[in-house]
Amino acid sequence: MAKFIDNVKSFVNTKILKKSHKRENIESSYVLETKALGITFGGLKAAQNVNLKIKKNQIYGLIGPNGAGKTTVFNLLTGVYQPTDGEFFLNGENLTGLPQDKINHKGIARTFQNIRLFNNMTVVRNVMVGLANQPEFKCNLFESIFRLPRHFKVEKAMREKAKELLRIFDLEDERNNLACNLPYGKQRKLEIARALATNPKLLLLDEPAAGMNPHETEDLVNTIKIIREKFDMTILLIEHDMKFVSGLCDEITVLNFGTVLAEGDTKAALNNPEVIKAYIGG
Amino acid sequence: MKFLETLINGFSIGGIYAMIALGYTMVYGIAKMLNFAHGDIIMVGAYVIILFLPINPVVSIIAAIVLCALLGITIEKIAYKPLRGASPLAVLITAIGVSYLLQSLAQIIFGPNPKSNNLFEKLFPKFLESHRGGIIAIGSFNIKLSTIITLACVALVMIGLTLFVKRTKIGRAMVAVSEDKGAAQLMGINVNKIIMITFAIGSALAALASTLMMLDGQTVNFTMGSLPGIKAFTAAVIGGIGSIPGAMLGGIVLGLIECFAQMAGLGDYAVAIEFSILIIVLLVKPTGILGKKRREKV
Amino acid sequence: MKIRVLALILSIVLCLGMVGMIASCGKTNYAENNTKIKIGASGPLTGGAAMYGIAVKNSAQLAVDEINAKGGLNGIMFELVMLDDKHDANNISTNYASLYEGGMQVSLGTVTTKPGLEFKGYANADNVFFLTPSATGDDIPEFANGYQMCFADSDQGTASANVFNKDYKGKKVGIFFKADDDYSVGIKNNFVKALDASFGTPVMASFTDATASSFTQQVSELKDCDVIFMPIYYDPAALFMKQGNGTVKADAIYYGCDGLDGIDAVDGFDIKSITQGVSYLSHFNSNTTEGAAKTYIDAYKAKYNDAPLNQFGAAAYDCVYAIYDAMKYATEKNGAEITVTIAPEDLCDILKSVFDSKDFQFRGITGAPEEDGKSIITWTDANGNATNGHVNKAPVSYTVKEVTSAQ
Amino acid sequence: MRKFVKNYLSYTVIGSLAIILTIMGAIGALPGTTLALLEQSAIAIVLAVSLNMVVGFLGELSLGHAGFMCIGAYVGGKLAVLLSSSLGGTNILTVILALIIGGLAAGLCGFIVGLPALRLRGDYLAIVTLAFGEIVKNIIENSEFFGSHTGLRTPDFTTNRSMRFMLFTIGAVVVLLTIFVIQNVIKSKHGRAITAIRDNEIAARATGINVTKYKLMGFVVSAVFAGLAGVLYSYSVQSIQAVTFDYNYSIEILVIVVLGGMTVNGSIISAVLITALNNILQTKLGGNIAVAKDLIYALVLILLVIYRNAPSLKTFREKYNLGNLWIKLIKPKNDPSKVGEDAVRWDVVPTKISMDEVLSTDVIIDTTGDNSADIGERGGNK
Repeated sequence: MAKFIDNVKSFVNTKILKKSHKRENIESSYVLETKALGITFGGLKAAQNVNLKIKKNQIYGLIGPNGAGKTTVFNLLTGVYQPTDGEFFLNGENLTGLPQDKINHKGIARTFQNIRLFNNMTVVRNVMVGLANQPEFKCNLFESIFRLPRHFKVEKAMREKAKELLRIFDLEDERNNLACNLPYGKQRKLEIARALATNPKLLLLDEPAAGMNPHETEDLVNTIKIIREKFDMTILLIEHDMKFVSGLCDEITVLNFGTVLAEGDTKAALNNPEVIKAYIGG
Repeated sequence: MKFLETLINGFSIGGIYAMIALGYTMVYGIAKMLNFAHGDIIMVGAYVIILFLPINPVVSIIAAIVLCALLGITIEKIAYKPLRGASPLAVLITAIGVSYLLQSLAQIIFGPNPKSNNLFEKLFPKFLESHRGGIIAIGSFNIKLSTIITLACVALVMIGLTLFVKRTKIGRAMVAVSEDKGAAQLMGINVNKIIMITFAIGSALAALASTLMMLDGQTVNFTMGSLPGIKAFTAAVIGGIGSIPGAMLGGIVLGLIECFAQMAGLGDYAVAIEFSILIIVLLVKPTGILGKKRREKV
Repeated sequence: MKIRVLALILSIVLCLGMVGMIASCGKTNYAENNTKIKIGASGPLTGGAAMYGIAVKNSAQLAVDEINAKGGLNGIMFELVMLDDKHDANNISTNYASLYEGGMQVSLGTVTTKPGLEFKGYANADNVFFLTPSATGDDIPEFANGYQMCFADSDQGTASANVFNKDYKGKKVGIFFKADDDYSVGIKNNFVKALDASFGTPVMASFTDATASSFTQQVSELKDCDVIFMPIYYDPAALFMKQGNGTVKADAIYYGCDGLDGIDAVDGFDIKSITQGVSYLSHFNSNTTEGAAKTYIDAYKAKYNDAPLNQFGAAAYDCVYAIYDAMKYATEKNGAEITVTIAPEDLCDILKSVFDSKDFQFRGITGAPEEDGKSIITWTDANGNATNGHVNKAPVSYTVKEVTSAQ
Repeated sequence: MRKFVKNYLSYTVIGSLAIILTIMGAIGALPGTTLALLEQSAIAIVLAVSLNMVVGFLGELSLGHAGFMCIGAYVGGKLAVLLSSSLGGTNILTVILALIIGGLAAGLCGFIVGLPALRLRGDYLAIVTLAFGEIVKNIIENSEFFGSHTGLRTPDFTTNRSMRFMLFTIGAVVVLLTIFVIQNVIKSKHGRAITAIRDNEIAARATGINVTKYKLMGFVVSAVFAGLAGVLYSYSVQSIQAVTFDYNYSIEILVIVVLGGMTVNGSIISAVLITALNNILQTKLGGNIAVAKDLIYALVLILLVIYRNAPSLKTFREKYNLGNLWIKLIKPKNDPSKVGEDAVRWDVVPTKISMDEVLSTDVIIDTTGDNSADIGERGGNK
């Protein structure tokens, strides 16, 4: 019963009074900067004191054993969870506490560990969903319903843009297939394409190489490099495959049990004895 | 005094709702379907009792439980099993179809006349001689024997179900199927058998509910099931659908709301009050009072 | 290119269909191919109110069969066509159109009030005569072509209140009604209006379709009343009485309206098991043992065994006979010509003039019986003026059972 | 050609039928049975297409669609009653005003019902919509303003023989408007956002879709058209009775939508077929065999759903399928693996109505409280 009353209280606080955070921006030379970011689930510290500093155009790795809190950090950065401690900044702008769609508008896009596509929509439409919030594709409901010229113009432009994106990922031929009918590797690529369509400043990739064969992985490494160059993108990724990480990332942060174990240059961090211990055990 | 009386009345009606909701929630928790035909199984149970009542009241109750369990299994085999793995909406629509089917069959077989019953009189003839109307007077206030039986039955069934689910092999298999059908199958559980058993139990509980309704004096006709069906759905959701104690709690809450609305002279608005409370409960606690949250991992 | 071809084909097909349909229409008297006079009706044959509709259907069929067996109207036979409306007004537009275009010449309207409110408008537009057995709403005979065999709600409420004012002076009155039923609410409102001020405010308890499974709480509310007025149908009343036994005052009296008829015939409900008295004001008692009503009941039971038998059916039986008698009266006294293919509007005018005339007295089985066992039923008031379709017959207060002395 | 069939066939067919039937109605060539069927079909189409917006495209189960219709019918009907002394109850201006006001009132209620949808999932939302419908019905039937139990007497077209075809014509216009608006919403970026939420809400949020806005939009659009159907209904009956709009009515509409395969064109076809089926059963099976019609309807329902959805009948379906036959006839060159752009998978009804509550015996209330990671719950957070 007491718990029920607590529920009522929190409902009133969050839904009715809408207590909001005060957000102060900072001067920052980093694309992403987190300050003592952390979250607690009913006593369990899923992530704490995470301080990331990611420079522009960098590929940054977030690694750690299972349950280390990597995906939790992603969820914090995209607003899936609201952090209980700390703040994070995108190009100096404080995004802590914003809802997910607003964070995405500000410039953080992500993919998911277990692929989350819009399965009953065609490939090209998946990407067009991502494009919808671009200022150049603005078209309100009224214009869409009554099919004013702008609707057709925007739709055409969006489709072209989507095709262009798909071409980069070699998915153009599949564009009219349902997303769920794609093979696994292509589904991964489509997810990245959709994230890129939202025109992010920072791209978060959650285990992009999971479940891929070596050939596909190699292909993926190239794709990510192309993304960085072509879109001038900053990328933060989670990965287990050490070869993949060391071949791709400029810098990494190693997490274990929700805390930072090591960070900095990829080679140095991977050779850190703490890290080796955490991975090999003992 | 009036308050106490209303409270007792609320418990007596709520107990019946709770019994229906228990069966409903069992089927929901495992077969993952809104069984709109659950209420109509109650109706079938009631007719079976009426049919067998001239022989012996106890026999009629047992016959109702057995036949309803068999009916539940049959319906599951014919109407729901072919749709396993299909969209829940498709199953929902077949359940509605089954409900229509049972109702029209009942009208064809038993006719449209409402049938009252004397199950209570037949079960407790001696008691009725000493207590007019089956009422026990404690001091200045009266309680019906049927109310006591209802509450005792519901409590027993709830405890029994809880123990069954927690302690027995089949019960634990049920929880496993409920959590994850695929994984349960891999662990060697015969999912089809478990779902069949669930339907048998759920339908047997429906028969038990019809017994309680008839002890309370309920008139039997072929549409008697649709109202309890929707009430059970409401009760199960208030309590947290899938939760066995929640179903009982939800049923009793519903009964209390109804009776207190009546007491306050708002009987005409009973439905609006009931459902408004439901909405408020769900807004505060989106999974019902005792419902479990299922987290979606991102 | 293809689009044009498709559009062309489509429009040609549609035009052909249109021409065909226009060619086939243009007839106005749908009854011109009839071989029997068609009596149309709509009522609940399935769903929760089926027992009323089925009683009407059976009884009307019984009357039609009897009339035909006797040679019909100078050799003209009758036929009953009844469609199911599930007590839902939505089904009336289909039912009415289907009946009318199927050759209906005269109608029994609907069994219940809600669908009847739709039916009357259609019947008025086509000028079809209808005499409803049991749609009690005050507005049902609104138009000139609508007549009732049953008492209207307001009449029943007022008449019941008069009984109370006379017989139950000084007693504590309670009312148990169905809050989402216009029949029940209509009677209740008129009852309260006509009830003597000395009674004070009656204790009210109500139920709706959504709270009809148990009346325990309503029993608690009404347990101190001496007389409980129940303008409801017999099946919920039986539940209330059963649940109230032992809680409601042992010497209380339940008093109802015509809906309560049948209370002593509910399967499995032994009315003697309760101590309270039960009376109702109605036009028919389905357990009567005398008069023409008895003949009807015996014939009904012989033909339909244990199908629903209640005042709805009796009224329907009377309706068919009233229409038959009126036709007979018209041909014999007014010299009207009634053929088997008569257009409904022509038949309507003939019947209206008969029903509105003070000389036409129908002798039926509903209402207080005279010495010959039949009651006098007219649609004119004491002064001989037409009552706009409201029935004029003597109600009877039936006592189903007296108060049993407490054990 | 394919594009024409997809986009304009329904307009063409309904539009040309409407024009021809209106002419026939105006010269009195249509019998009442046909008119009744046409009116009912028009109302059923509007209801089905609008419910499909929520069930098919937004992917939420709604059992309270009749509630919106109820609001539309009563508000529009009452307005027509109020205007009948000045403008005339069946004046075309009154009809348009009633449609607008009735639709807006229903839309407002759609907004209110949409709010819990942000917080609740699947079946919990379903019961809230059901509750909404019942609350509306209960309040209206106790309200003197709306005529309480005897119903609200409204102006109607149906008892005026020479004007009756007008109702069908207005109905056809509303049907076309409904299809036009809903198809255009769906086939735009807004519609894509709505279907994206249906397919994967979490991904939709991460892709920058304002879930709150689009869910509410779905509910409001759907409710507005249900309200229009209500106003049409109020013109097709002489008095509106609240008891009509109970949850059984909502379920009937849901049945139409599901049998229609949750697409716009499917809903239209299924609405017409189900209405016609009911109509035929009702008029052909009267008297002693009336009870058989429920039996037939129930069997048709069960067999149809099993045939269309049973996973074990998949190969059978693919072999003997009218839809495929149609495709073979009109577009033989197309590769069957390529699916049209708005098409959804046929064997899987795309909805997020998943019923995944676990059977439990615990009485301990969830310990993680509101900080938990439950995604479905965070909807309204801002």
